[in-house]
Amino acid sequence: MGHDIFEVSINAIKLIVVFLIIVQAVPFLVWLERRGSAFIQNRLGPNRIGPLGLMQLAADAVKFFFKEEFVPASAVKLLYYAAPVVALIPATLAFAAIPLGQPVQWNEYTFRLQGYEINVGIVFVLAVSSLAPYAILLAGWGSGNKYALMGALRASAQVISYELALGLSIVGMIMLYGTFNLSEMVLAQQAPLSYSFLGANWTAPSWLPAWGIFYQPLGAIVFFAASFAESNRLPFDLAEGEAELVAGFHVEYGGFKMLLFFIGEYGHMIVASALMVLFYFGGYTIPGISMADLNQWAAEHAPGANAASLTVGLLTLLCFFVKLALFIWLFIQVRWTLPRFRYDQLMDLGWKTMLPWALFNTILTAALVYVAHL
Amino acid sequence: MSADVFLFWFLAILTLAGGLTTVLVTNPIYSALALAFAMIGVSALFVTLNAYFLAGVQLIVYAGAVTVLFVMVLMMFDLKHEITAFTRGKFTGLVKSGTVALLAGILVGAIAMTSDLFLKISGTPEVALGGGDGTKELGKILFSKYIFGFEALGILLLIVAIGAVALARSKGGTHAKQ
Amino acid sequence: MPLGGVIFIAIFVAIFGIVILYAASRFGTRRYDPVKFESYECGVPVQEKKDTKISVKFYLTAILFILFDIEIIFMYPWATTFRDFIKSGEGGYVFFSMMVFIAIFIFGLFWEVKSKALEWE
Amino acid sequence: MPSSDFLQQVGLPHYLILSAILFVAGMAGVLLRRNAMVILMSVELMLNAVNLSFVAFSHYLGQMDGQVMVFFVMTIAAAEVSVGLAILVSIFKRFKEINIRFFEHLKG
Repeated sequence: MGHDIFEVSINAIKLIVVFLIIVQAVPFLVWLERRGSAFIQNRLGPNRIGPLGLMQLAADAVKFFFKEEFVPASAVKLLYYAAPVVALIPATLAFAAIPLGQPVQWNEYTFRLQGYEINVGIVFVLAVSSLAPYAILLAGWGSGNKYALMGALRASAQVISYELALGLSIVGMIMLYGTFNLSEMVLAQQAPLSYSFLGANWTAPSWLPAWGIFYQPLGAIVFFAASFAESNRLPFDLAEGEAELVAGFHVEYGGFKMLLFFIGEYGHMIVASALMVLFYFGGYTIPGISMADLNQWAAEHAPGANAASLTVGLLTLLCFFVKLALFIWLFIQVRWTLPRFRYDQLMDLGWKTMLPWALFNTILTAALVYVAHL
Repeated sequence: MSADVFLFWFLAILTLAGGLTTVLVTNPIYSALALAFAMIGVSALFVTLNAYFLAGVQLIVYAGAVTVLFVMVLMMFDLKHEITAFTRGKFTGLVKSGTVALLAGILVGAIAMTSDLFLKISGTPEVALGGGDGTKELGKILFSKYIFGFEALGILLLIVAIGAVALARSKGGTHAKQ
Repeated sequence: MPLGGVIFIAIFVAIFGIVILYAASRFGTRRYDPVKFESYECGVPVQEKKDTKISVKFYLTAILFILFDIEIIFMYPWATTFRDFIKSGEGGYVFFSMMVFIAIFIFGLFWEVKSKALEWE
Repeated sequence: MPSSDFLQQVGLPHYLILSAILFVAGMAGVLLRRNAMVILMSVELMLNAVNLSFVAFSHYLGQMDGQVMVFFVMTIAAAEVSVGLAILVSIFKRFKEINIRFFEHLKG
C-alpha cells in the first residue's frame, strides 16, 4: 500500500474516506429520493424536521438505533446476520477502484484520488460486483421464510442475467481504449472528439471532448439499462414486488440490518453511475478544458507545486461528483416515472433484447476498428 | 517479515481454512459458502503471482457464477433429512483415508525433495512479462498459439448449453420410482 | 500491489458492519411474544416451509449464465489485444477467428430461444 | 531447509505445497463425502489447486502458457459443473435424493 508509514497511513485513511462517502451518501440519497419523488408526484415529502426536512435523516438514524432486535424463530442465525454485512462489501470494493480525480503530487509522493489503483480496473469492478448475489441468497435462505427465499432466487436470477449484457456492452469500449485501466480510459477521453474513417478525418470543434458516448452510443444505452437491473432499482425491482412477494429477500429484516442492505443497494447505484460517468462521460475530466491547460492554470495561480496539484485534484473531484449527481438523479427520476416490469418481460428484455444488441455492438465495433482503423 | 511474505501466509491460511471447511462441514450450504471463500482466497493468491486478469476471471467465473449456482441449487433442494455426511463402512473408509494419506505424503514429499531445484527457478522470477499487467501477453498467446483450443472451447460450451438445458427439462429416465 | 488495500477495506467494512449490528442490538428494547417470531406471511398462519416449490427455471437461467459468461470473458483479452494484432498485420486472422466464436455464441443463444429454455410463462 | 528461511522467503515450493494440500483436501472430499453436491464442490477445489500451481509455474518461469491453461481449465470446470448439476437436478426431481449411496439403485 505504500513505501513508508506516511504513505501507508494516508492510503488507509483514503480507503476509509471512500467507504464513508458511500455510507454518508445514503441518508442524503434517501432524503433526495423522498423529496424528489414528492416533487415528481406533486406532493411535499418529508418537510417537518429541520430545513427542507433535512434533519429527517438524523431522526431516522436515531429511530433505527432504538428498534427492537429481532430474529425470526425459523432463521439460520449465522447467515441471517452475515447477509447485511456481506451486502456492504461489493459496492465498497468496487467504488474504491474508481478514479475520482487527478492524482495529487505532494512532494515526492503521488496520491491518487481513489481507494486503490488497479491495472485491470474493469475486470476488478465486474468481478467484485459479481459477488453481489451472495448477500441476497444468504438473506433469503437465512431468514427461513419462503417469500424471502423466492425473492432471493428471483433477485439473483435477475442480477446474473443482466450481468451478461453488462459485461458484453463494455467489450466495444475496451476494444477502443485497448486497456482495462480505468485511469487510462479517463485520460483517453480528454482529447478533442475526432473520427477517422478509411483515412478521412473529421475533427469536432475543440470544446467537444472525445467522450465514450460519441463512439459507443449503443453500448452506453445497454450498459445503462443493465446497470439499473444490476442495482435492483425500478423498473427492475422485481425482487421486491410487494404484491406477490411481500418485500422480497429482506422481509424479515428491520432496523440497522435493513439499513445496511440499503447502503449496499444505494452503493450499487452509486457505482453504476460512477461507471457510466467513467466509461462514457469522460470521468473526472472537465469538458472543454484539457488537463494540460488546467495544470498550467493552477501552476500560475497557486502558491507552490503542492497547492497547484491539490487544486487541480479538488477541481476534478468536484467535476466528477457533479456528473455523478446528475446520473444519480436520473436513477431517481426513472424510478418514479416508469412502472415495474413483469418477470417474464424482464427476462425477455435481458436475454432476447439487450444481449443481442450488446453482441451487435461488439461485432460492429470490431468491424469498424478492423476496416476503418478507427 | 516483509508485507508480501505476510500477505502470502495470510492468504494461504485463509484459503486452506476455506478448502478444509468445504470438505469437513456437514451442512452442504456451509460447504458451498466455504468453497466460495476458498476461491476468493485463490484469486487473491493469483494477484500475488501477478496474474491480475486471471484473478478477476477466477472471481467472476468461480466465485460469482459456479458457486452461486451451487448455492442456488442447494436452496432449491432444501433437503428434508440429513444424509450421513461421510462415507460409512470401516473397510472402505479405511482404504479411502489411506489413499488420501498416501497421495498427500507422496505429493508433499516430492515437492520437499525437489525444492532445491524449484528454489533455483525462483531465483529468476518475472522474465518475459515486461512490466504490464500481463493481459496483453495472455491475449497474444491465446489468439495465436492456442487459437484452436479457443474455438474448440466455444463449441464445447455450445454443446454443454444445449445438453444442460435438455437434461434439466427431461422428465426423468426409465427408472421412475413408483 | 493494491491487494493489501483491497483486503484492508474488506475487513474494515466487515468489522464496521458487525460493530454497528452489535451496537444496535444493545440499544433496542426486547419483548417476547411467540407470534412475533414466526415468519412473516402477511398474518396468515405460517405454512410449512418444505412445500415450497421453486421453478427449475431459476437454475436453468443460472446454468446458461455461466456458459455465456465464460464466452464473454473470452472476448476481454481479445478486445485488449485486437488493435495490437491489427498493427502487427494479423488483424484479419484474429478478427475472423473471433467472428467464428461469436457465430457459435449466437447459434447457442438462438438455440436457447428456439427451444424455449428462456420462456417464463 | 532452516525453518526461518522457509517462513521468510516465499517462492515456488510454497505455492506448490499449498496447491498440493488443497488438492489432497479436495480428493479427500471426493472419496469420503456422500453428498453428490459436496463431491462436485470437492472436484472444483481440486481444479482450483491445479490452477494455482499452473499460475505459480507460469510466474516463476516467466511464461504465459500456464495462464492460458488456467483459462481453459476454468472453462471446462464451469462446463463440468453445469452438466453435473443438470444431472443432479433431474435425479433429485425424480427421486428426491442426492446421496451417492442411493445411486447404486441405478444399476441396471
